[in-house]
This record gives sequence, C-alpha cells and structure tokens, in this order.
Amino acid sequence: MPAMNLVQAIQSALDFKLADDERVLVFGEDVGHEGGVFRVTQGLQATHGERRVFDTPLSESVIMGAGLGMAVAGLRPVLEIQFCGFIYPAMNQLVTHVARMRNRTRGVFTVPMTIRLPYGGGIQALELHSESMEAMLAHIPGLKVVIPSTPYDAKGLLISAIECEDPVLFMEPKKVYRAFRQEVPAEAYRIPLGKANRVQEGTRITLVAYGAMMRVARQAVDLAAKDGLSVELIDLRSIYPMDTETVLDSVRKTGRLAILHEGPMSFGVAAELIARVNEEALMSLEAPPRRICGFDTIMPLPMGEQHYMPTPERVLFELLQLHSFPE
Amino acid sequence: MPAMNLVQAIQSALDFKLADDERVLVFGEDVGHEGGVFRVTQGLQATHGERRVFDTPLSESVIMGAGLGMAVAGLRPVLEIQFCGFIYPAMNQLVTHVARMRNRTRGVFTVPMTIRLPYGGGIQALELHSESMEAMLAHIPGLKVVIPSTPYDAKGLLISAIECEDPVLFMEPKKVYRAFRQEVPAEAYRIPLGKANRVQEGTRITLVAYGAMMRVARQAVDLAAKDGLSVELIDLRSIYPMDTETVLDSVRKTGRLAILHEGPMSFGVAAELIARVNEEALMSLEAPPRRICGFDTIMPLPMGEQHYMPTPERVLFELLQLHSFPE
Amino acid sequence: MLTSFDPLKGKRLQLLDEAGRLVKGKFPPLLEGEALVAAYRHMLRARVADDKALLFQRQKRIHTLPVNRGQEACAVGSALALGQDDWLVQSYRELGGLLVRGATIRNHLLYFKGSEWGSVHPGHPRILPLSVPIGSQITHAAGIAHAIRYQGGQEVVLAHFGDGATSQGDFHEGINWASVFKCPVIFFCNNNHYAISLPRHKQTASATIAQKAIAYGIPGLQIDGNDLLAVHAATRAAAEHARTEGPVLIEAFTYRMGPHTTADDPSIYRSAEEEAEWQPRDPLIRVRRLLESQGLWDDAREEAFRAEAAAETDQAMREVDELGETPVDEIFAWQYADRPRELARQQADYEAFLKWKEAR
Amino acid sequence: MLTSFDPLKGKRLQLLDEAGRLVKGKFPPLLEGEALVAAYRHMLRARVADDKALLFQRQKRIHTLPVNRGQEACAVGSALALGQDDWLVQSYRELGGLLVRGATIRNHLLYFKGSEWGSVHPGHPRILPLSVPIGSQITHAAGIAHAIRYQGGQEVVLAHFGDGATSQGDFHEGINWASVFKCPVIFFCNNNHYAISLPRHKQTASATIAQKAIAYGIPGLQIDGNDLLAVHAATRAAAEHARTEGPVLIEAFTYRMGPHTTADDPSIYRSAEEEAEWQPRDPLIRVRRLLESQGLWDDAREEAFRAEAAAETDQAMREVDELGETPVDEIFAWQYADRPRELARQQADYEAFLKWKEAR
Ligand SMILES: Cc1ncc(C[n+]2csc(CCOP(=O)(O)OP(=O)(O)O)c2C)c(N)n1
Ligand SMILES: Cc1ncc(C[n+]2csc(CCOP(=O)(O)OP(=O)(O)O)c2C)c(N)n1
Ligand SMILES: [Mg+2]
Ligand SMILES: [Mg+2]
Repeated sequence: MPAMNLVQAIQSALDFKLADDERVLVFGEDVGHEGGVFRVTQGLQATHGERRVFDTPLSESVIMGAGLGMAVAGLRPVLEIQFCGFIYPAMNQLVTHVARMRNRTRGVFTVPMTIRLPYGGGIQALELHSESMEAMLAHIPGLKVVIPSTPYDAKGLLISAIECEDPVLFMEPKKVYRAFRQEVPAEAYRIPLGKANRVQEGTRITLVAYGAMMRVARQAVDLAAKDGLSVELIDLRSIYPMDTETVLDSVRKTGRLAILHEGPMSFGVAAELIARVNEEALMSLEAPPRRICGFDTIMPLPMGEQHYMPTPERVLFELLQLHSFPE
Repeated sequence: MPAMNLVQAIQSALDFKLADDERVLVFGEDVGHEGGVFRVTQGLQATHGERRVFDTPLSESVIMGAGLGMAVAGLRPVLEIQFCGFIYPAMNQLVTHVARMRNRTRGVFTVPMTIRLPYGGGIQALELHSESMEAMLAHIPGLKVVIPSTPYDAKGLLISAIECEDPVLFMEPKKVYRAFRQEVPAEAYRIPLGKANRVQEGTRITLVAYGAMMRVARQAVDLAAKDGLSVELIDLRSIYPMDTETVLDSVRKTGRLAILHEGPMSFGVAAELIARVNEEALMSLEAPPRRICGFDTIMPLPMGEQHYMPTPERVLFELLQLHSFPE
Repeated sequence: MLTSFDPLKGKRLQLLDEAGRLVKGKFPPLLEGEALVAAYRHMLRARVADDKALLFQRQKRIHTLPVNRGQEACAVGSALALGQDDWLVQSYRELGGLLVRGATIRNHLLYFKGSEWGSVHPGHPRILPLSVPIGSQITHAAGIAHAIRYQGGQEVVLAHFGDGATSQGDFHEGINWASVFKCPVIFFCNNNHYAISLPRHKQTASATIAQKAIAYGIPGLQIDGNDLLAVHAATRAAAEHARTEGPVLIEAFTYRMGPHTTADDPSIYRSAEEEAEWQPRDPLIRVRRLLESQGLWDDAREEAFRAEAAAETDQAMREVDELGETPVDEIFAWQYADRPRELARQQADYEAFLKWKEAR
Repeated sequence: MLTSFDPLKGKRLQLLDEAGRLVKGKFPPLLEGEALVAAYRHMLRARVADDKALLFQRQKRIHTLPVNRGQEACAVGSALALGQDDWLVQSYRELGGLLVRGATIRNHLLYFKGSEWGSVHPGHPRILPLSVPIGSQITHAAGIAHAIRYQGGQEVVLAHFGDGATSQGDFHEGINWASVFKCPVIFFCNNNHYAISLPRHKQTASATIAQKAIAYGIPGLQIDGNDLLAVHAATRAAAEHARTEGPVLIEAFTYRMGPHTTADDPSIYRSAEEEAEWQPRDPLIRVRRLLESQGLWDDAREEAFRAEAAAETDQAMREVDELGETPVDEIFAWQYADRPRELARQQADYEAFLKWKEAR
C-alpha cells in the first residue's frame, strides 16, 4: 500500500471518481491549472482535461449556485471553497437552495454535490484563513458535514461523499494536509458517512474530537496515560449526522465526557453532543462534561493564535480537572 | 400609558432614537416610503425625512456592508433585513466585517449598528419567510443577539441595542407583531441586553423560551398548572450574551429543565443552554433536559407547518414526560 | 436582431403596437395564425387563473401569492420560444410560462395553499421550483447551462427575474459565469418598474437594464414586454445566439398591473394615474385586437374560453380544497435520501406526542 | 477628462510613456518638481520595504504576505490625490498608498508578523484595515461615502480592489448603491491581470473592466496603471467628479511583477516571457527617467534614498522582532466594548490552565 498524506489521499479519491463517473466535475478558484492553493487538485486537470477540472471566476455564490444547477441537471459537482472563511458569500445558495432542493421538490430535483472546504487554524495564516465553522454549517437542515482526521479516512469518506445523493460539506483540516503519511489503498474504498470511530479504548474519560484536533487529542491521551489516566478517544468524523451511539456507549462506560474542537465554544459542536448525551445517558454522567474549544472571539492573528488553538497540554489540564471532579 | 402592540413599540423606539440622535439612520428594503412590509417603520420617513429613513436597492450584502461603512464613519445605522430567511446574502459582511471590526482594529473602528430581523413561523407564509436561525447568528463571535417577546421588552431592548457600542441583531417575532397590546411608556426607557426575565415562578420544572414561543410557553404553563404541575417560566430575551445565571438559579431549585424554540433542534440554542447547565449545575439535574424545538428539516409549507411549530399541547406533553422521569 | 440593438441607443423592440397593429420593420412576427391564437389562449388562461387565485386568497382558501396581471406577454412569449427539452428557471411571477410548459393551475393553487407537491409538475418538465431569494436562481441557470454545454446538448435555459433582482450580487455573478463559459442562457429581466414599493429608478442608476449586458461583453436588448410578438421574437433570437455564442440579456419593459402579492397595497407607493396609463397597454388587449382584425378571434370565443378557464380553475380549487394537511412522515421523509437518526428520533418523539394527544 | 474617455473605445490614459517621456496631449501632469520627487520617494520606499519584507518572510520573521512589486504607481498615485480627511479603503496590495497616508513600515511588518496593532496607524488616519474577503470592502466604501454625504462633508473615499474582485457580488452591489445615492467614491480597480493563478481574460468576458461602469450609469475609464502621472490625474479628476456628481470607476492596467503572496509560485501559471515583457514597464523606472531628465534625481540620490529606506525597514523589523506574543487579555478584551460573561469565563478557564502549566 502506498503511503499518502492527506493531500494525496484526497487527490486519489478525486482522481478515482473523475475516472469512474463522467458526471463528476471538479472546480473552484485556482483548482484547475494551478491545482489549488494547497495543490490538492494538482495534476487532475492534466489527467482529466479542462472540461472536467476547471478554474472559476472569483465568486463563491455562483460557484455554489452553478454547482446546484449542474447537480439538478444530472451532474455530480465537487467544488472547492478555497478556505472555510470564504464560505459566507455562498451561504445564501447553500442554505436556501442546496440544502432545500430535494425536500422542496419532493425528490424531483436533488443535489448530489460535494463541497470541499479546507478549514482550521494553527497554521499562522492570514485573517479568515483559519476558521472552523462546522457548527454553523451542521445547523443547516439538509446538509451533511464530515471531517476526516487521517489520509485513510479522507479517501474513504470523500468517495462516499461524492457518491452521496445529498449535498455534503467535506471539511479538510489544513493543518493535517502534509502533517503525516499513512498507508492508503491505491484502489477505491468507502467509509460510510455518519459513523464515528473509536480510535483508542480507555476507562475513565471519553474524549471526543475530530479533524485536526485528533492529533492534539492523541497527544493529550498519551500525556494522560503517563499520569495514569485512561482515556477513551473517539473520532467523531461526521458532524451531521452525528454518531451519538458510539459516544453514548463510551460515556456509559467511563461516566465522564470531554469534547475538543477548534471552533468557538458557544453554540458549537460540543454543546450539541452534551445535549444528546444528556438526553440519552444523563444518569451515567459522573461529572460535568468539559468543552475544550476555541473562544467566543475571532481567531487572533498569529502572535496570539497559540492561545486560541487547544494544545495537548491544555487538553490534559481539562482532562485532569474532569477526572478530579468533585474535588 | 398607551397600549401598544409589538409593531408600535418598535416604532416608538425608532422614533425616539431618530429624534434623540442625529447619527441614527433607518434603512432597508421598503422601509422608507412604504414603511416596511410589516409597516414597522411607517410614518418615520414622514417625520424624520428621507435622509434619515430611506429605501435601499434590493441587495442585502451592501445593506450590511454600507451599514458597516456608515458605522465606521461615525453613524449609528439601524438597518432592516426584510426576513430572517434573507440574512444569508449579507452573511459574509456580517461575519467577516461587522462582527470583527472592533477586535481587528483594537477599537479604532467600531460598529454600533442594529440589525432588525423579523423572524419566525406560524404565520402560513411563503418559503423562507418563517425561519428562526438565531443559533447560527449567536455562534458568530462579536455579535449580540436579542429577541423580545413583548411590546414592553421590545421598546426597552431596542433602545439599548441602538445605544450599544457593538453590533446587535434585534430579532422580531413576526407572529407577535400584532398579536396583543400592552401598556408601554410613551417616553424612553432601557432594558439591559443580556438579561433574562423570570416571568413566572414555579417549583417543579424550569421552562426556558423566548420570542414568539413565549406565548406558547405561557399557555403550556397554564395547561400544566391545570394538571397540577408547577412550572417556572424564563424568557431568555438575549441569546448572546446568554443569562445563564437566571436559568441556573431556577434549575437548582426545580431540578428539571425544558427549553423551547422554533429553530432546528440540532446545534440550536437549547443545546447551548443544556451544555451550560451541565457545566455549572449538572448535579442539580434530576432528569434529562428536554428540547422542544423545530425539527432538523426545512420549515414545511403551510399545509405542514402546524407539525413543525411547537404548540402549547406539545409543550405540555414534553413537560409531563419530563416531570414523570424516571418512569 | 441582437446586434442591431445597441442598448445605449435607447431603442426598444416593438412588433405589435398598443392598438394591436403590426409594426412595420425588418422583423416579421414569428407567431401567426393558429399559433398566435394558442399563445393568446395561454395568456388568457393565465389571466383568468391569476384573477381567480387572488379571489381564492381573499376567501382564505390559499395563502399569500404573487399577482401576474400585466406580465403575461413576458411569461408566455418567452416560454413559447423554448423547445421541449429546454429549461425554465422561474422567478415567481411567470404563471403563463409555467402553463405553456405543462404545469397545471391545480399545482399553482396547491403550492400557494401550502404543499410542496405544487412544485412537482406532471411529467416533470424542466421547470425549477419558484425561487424566493431574489436573484438567486440566476446562478442556477448558469449552472444548468454549464451542464448542457458539458454534455454537448443543444438545450437552452431561460431564466426569469425582476428589475429588483438586478441589484443582487447573484445577478452579477451568474451572468459573469455564463459569459465566461459561454453557457446557453437567456437572462430575461421582467422590468415591471417596481420591487415591491421601490420604483425602478431608485433600484439602479443605469438608464436601462439592458445596458448592464455590456459589463459582461454580451448582447443586451430592451424590448416592449407587453408585446407578445416582440417578447417571442427576441427570446427566439436570444435562444439561437445562446446555443452557439453564449448568453444574452433581455430587458422586458413591462408593468405589474396588480399588487406585488396579495399582501401588498400598491396605492401606498404609486398613483392611480400611473396605473391608468398602463391600462391600455395591457398585453392581452393588443393581441386580441390583432387576432380580431384577422378574424381569428371574437367576443364569443373570448367568452367561451374565459368560461372554460374559469371552470378549470374552479375545479382545480375544489380539488385542492379537499386536500388535508401534509402527512407527518413527509416532513421527515424528503429532507435527505436516507433518514438520519436525528430525524428519525425527532419524528418518533413527535409521533408519540400525536398519539398522546389523540388518547387524551 | 472623465467624459472624454468612452470605455468602449478601447482607449487607455497615459501621461508618461515607458521611456519616461511626457505624452503630449490635453492633460498636463499635475505632479511636478518636488511633488514629483516626493511621489517617487513614496514609490521607492514602498518598493524597498516590499522587497525586504519578502526577505524577512523567507527568514520566517513574518508570515505569508502579499507582494506589491509593480503596482506602486497605482497605490501612490491614487493616494496622493486624496486630502487629509479623505478615506482610503484598501484591499491588501497598496503599501505605497498606506505610506503616503502616514502608515508606517513598522506596522506593515507588525501586521504580517501577526498582531492586530499593525492595523492601528499613528494618528488614526482614515484608513480601513486591509480586507481579506475579496471585494467585500467595496460596500464599505459606499457606506462611508454615504455617511459623508449625509453629514454634508466634502471628503471622498478611495476604494482599491483587484481584477478578481470584479467577479464578486459585492463589487456589483457596492457600486450600484453608490451610484443610486451618488456617493463620493472612487472605485479603483488594480487590474494586475491575475487573481492568484486565474488570468484576467478568464475572470470576465468583458473587453475592459472600465466598461462595467456602464452598468451603473457612471463614468468608467481605463488608465495605464504603471504610469504614476496618469493614475494621479485620473484619481484627481475622479475625486472632483465624486464630490459633486457621484462615483467613478477607474481600471488601472497594471501587472503584479512578483508572486501573489509569499506562498505563491507564479511560474506555474505564467511564462517567463510574459514577466519579461512587463519588466521595462516597471512604474518606478519611467518616473525615475523623467526626474533624471529634469535634473531632479540621479544615481547618488537613488542610492542614498534606497539606503535610507532599507535602514528604516531593517530598524522596523528589529523592533518588531522584539515583540512577544499577544497578551492573553487582549484576545478577550477587544471583542466587545464590554466583556460578556461567556468571554470572562473562557478567559478564567484559560488562565487557570496557564497557571497550572507554569506550576507544573
Ligand atoms: C434575498 C431577498 N430579499 C428580499 C426579499 C423580499 N422580496 C420579495 S419580492 C421582492 C421584490 C422583488 O422585486 P423584483 O425583482 O423587481 O421582482 P417583482 O416582484 O417585481 O416581479 C422583495 C424585496 C426576497 N424575497 N429575497
Ligand atoms: C471571498 C474570498 N474568496 C477567495 C479568497 C482567496 N483569495 C485571496 S486573494 C485572491 C485573488 C484576488 O485577486 P484580485 O482581486 O485580482 O487581487 P490581486 O490579488 O490580484 O491584487 C483569492 C482568490 C479571498 N481572500 N476571499
Ligand atoms: Mg419588479
Ligand atoms: Mg489581480
């Protein structure tokens, strides 16, 4: 099996679907000739031609709206919004059309479209190049939102996303793009949308994370182990639908829950997960769940970013607090 | 004291601030000559002139962006987005500029701007005329989000919003516009942003609601009382900042929490409140909090709307379930 | 035709004048004889259905709906220029065009009573559901047309929108996209002079909407939107151009004779004189005059057809009156192809409530 | 000047040719003698600071930043046309313009090292912080100008943006608003022929960007953006027009001689030949030639000024190097005028962690 980083794994999924299905088109700002500002689509235009893989004008609303039009006309657009911070100009199309078309037309018109969305911080980037707004997107009825944390998951989830009959936001953790390699099958495989992954067993605390925060979580779990604290780690992978069962199973065992994400705390993914655990396993909770999140502020510019982005140490601190409740 | 409905109370606040402060401008689609599609701004142009109260082209993004420009230049814009479902074209301006300007410029440029946003369902309206997306808006760092439920609150909160040094989303429950009258002082008064209102004491359950759902909540509380169930009712009034203390005080007393809102359940306001109550009063909870919300679907057209909108009976059902836990 | 109309010259294409006389010139009308009669019937059918719908709304049998009166030539003339496989991307004031394409009056009423099934047209002709967010559908037209080009098809897309829509970013982005990729779209602006209460001259400072085409390097022309023949001829020419060269912008100069919607009161923002001025320009009158002058139509036929359309509309309303509320399951069933656990759970909770309520 | 340039005629205003000779014609240059020397110094200072910043980025002393080389005439020439109280609404590639207005090289470096204080200019001149979401600042310019009109002021707003920005809805909505309300804005498009990798001709199908002005009924003109005198004269004329009549659109035909940002590799999408073609059109060269021909500049002065600017930049970088991370309190303090309990709580939690970490 070839070793791939996240960029290569995504590329491999796109390459497969382009070859596999004539209805698949890949487009967005700079994704064609240049291969994207992160080179995720590099080489795809050369292989599949300019009709299949192309650059668009600098206008996110029509990228989204034209994508919808193509989908309605029978294609399977895979579009890129260059950064999560630039999804907002496309928000109207996303909420009022992409997410609604199937229901409004009782299935006559559907939108099997994938929106690739590089997201997340910790890369000392310019303003609006580091946001994590998955909670906002997951609140929109009609969308699915998935976030891989590894090359292996990315390939399998992206193929599933492109084959999904509904619009899927596929959020790519930029911080992971070239962070590490992993063995990834050269051939196609699928990972179902909506399934979490229990990546490490533990007994005392359930830690839920996803995307780039999974690496932070793993390190924190290792640190905790050194302190003699056994933490079960779950990679949520899908924000909507959310695999509550896997989390519930774990919480019923550990009695303690921490959720880790980069996005602002208030009205974030952690809150939703806590609500669900309350609804189905309140009595298993031995301590208040802890949210380890970005603050309710904008992402500071690089000289302040290290405070905003959760670190393994900060996660460890929170895990220890959680463990020692009540004190 | 004159009796006013919600429309009149809002009008009265706008009229006061227009007279009181030359920096206040009121604008939006159809708000000038016509007085708005709900006639909320009726008469204001006649009183204060076309320079102060005016119609704009049909383009929400520049309404928001020009508003920001005016604010930065020293004015206090009060703009209207005609319906909550039409905020999305303005989303980019809202998130990337309006909410960020103070922090980005360390206070050199600020955005003391009020965004009036009629919201909510139950009025058998056209598509996208019934949404309640306050959770999405409250997740944006840098904004304040308030929702009055009565004419009295509306006037006091709106004056505070216009005088606030930061951008405030002032969401107006359309369903309440002309639903009832209340005594409202003719003169100006302020209700602080960020404070909830305990409107009815009770002992067994804490019910939190806001906006148009307050009327539903009141009716449900009455129904429950008939069934011998004493419910404490809190009007949240402000979604961000959120007055968690008032809710905590109540939950510590009742041990049971239900939250009622129209917006989609997942990643909604109820989840956030549950997370906060978990963090500070988990051990007071005697039963899983219940979310009584809109579904994770688009608002059905009128022939299905009654299913989507929580009714007093549905709230009662949920309260009884909550009360009888564990069963 | 497209190139002979410089949008900066202030010309406006007219083939049939207000008196119902053919304008002499280089463009012979494309609609004649029985085809013209058929076109007139479409307009009249839309007019009758529209008038009745307004009435039904007053009777609370349906909810708020937009009113079409005055814009029938735009909707019908343009839709008649489409082939069977072409796409119609509507705004919400093109009832006549929908009927041309095979949509039913029943569905029109059903939609505005409040059922999603109102957007499901028999045989699924290529009609997008109406678009509420102003201007947003313009980008969809660009995307559908992009797909057509990609698939090597010969179809075109007709996209309707109002004068107000031209202020939206999506107008700009959608036309720009279509121009860059030479997508086969006819961008058809129904300039009815108002966006709810805002008059056209406060919407934009350009003398015409047609001239906005220059910003995209595409042809733009202004036509008399109350002239069925001009609308039809211009759309036909535009479709031809779209298929081979790329998009065209048409500004149809027309007037909304009724209120914006049944919830609107136009007397607040426009004068009775202005409304009276447009009365004789009613798009139906002049076609009828032409047909009558050619012996193709008369009072008896008018009466008979009106009665027929009225009966059809009444019957449709009665059918729709019968329909009950949307079944609970449908609310959850159509959001996704599968049913996420979130929805299943919410549905189960809600159904438990319904059961409890029934039992109480 | 504005009316004599029909954007559809393919003209491009030039007052100083590539050889540094004044173009004979009806517009005498407005910048002469010492004023011209001062302008040249601004350009040169920006050039030196820009070159050095690129170096500093390679040394990892600052982070990713846009590169200005080639566009100094646009930034400086336009900013010099502003009065003290006029507003500059920047995009992110107008370093020279910022320096003209009193911003410092230190702040430029500070911003790109990653501090919000980099947007706080000494004396708070009317400069908006750079705008990352492409085109979005165009609407702010309209709003500021609206406020000026409302307050009866005589100021104007200069809004910069790129060729790519013209595809955004905000370009359209912002200019439309300003046109309708006759707001005093100069919409200044730096058409540097690329939006990252996308060449101008794939961005829009219109022959010029200037002609997009026609869509709003305002004057539009294309100018040689590498010609300091043309930029300055056009902006002065536009400011005059803006104050009395309303907005103007200027398309400055220029070239980004460097990469898009320090993270970009232009060799992927443009040829060395193309880059070489633009080399002799460098906006600094021709002003220098003119000054030299007038005896106002020479190699010695060039050397001396370059050394001065380099020393200033080095010094600024050293100062910025010294600065430590953003204090925790600042992250929470500046989000709102007050500090909502949510933020206070998050801050307290975080500070508890810091204390714990320190103690460990
Ligand atoms: C994005 C958005 N903003 C506001 C509205 C509310 N609204 C509905 S129709 C309308 C006016 C539309 O005018 P125009 O485009 O001229 O079309 P017309 O109604 O005249 O046919 C407005 C403002 C909307 N539907 N969508
Ligand atoms: C809304 C938005 N989309 C995408 C980007 C990413 N991006 C940054 S610069 C740029 C190209 C801008 O081109 P242009 O407007 O011509 O300005 P230039 O960089 O050439 O000066 C893009 C696509 C962005 N910053 N904002
Ligand atoms: Mg109109
Ligand atoms: Mg450019």
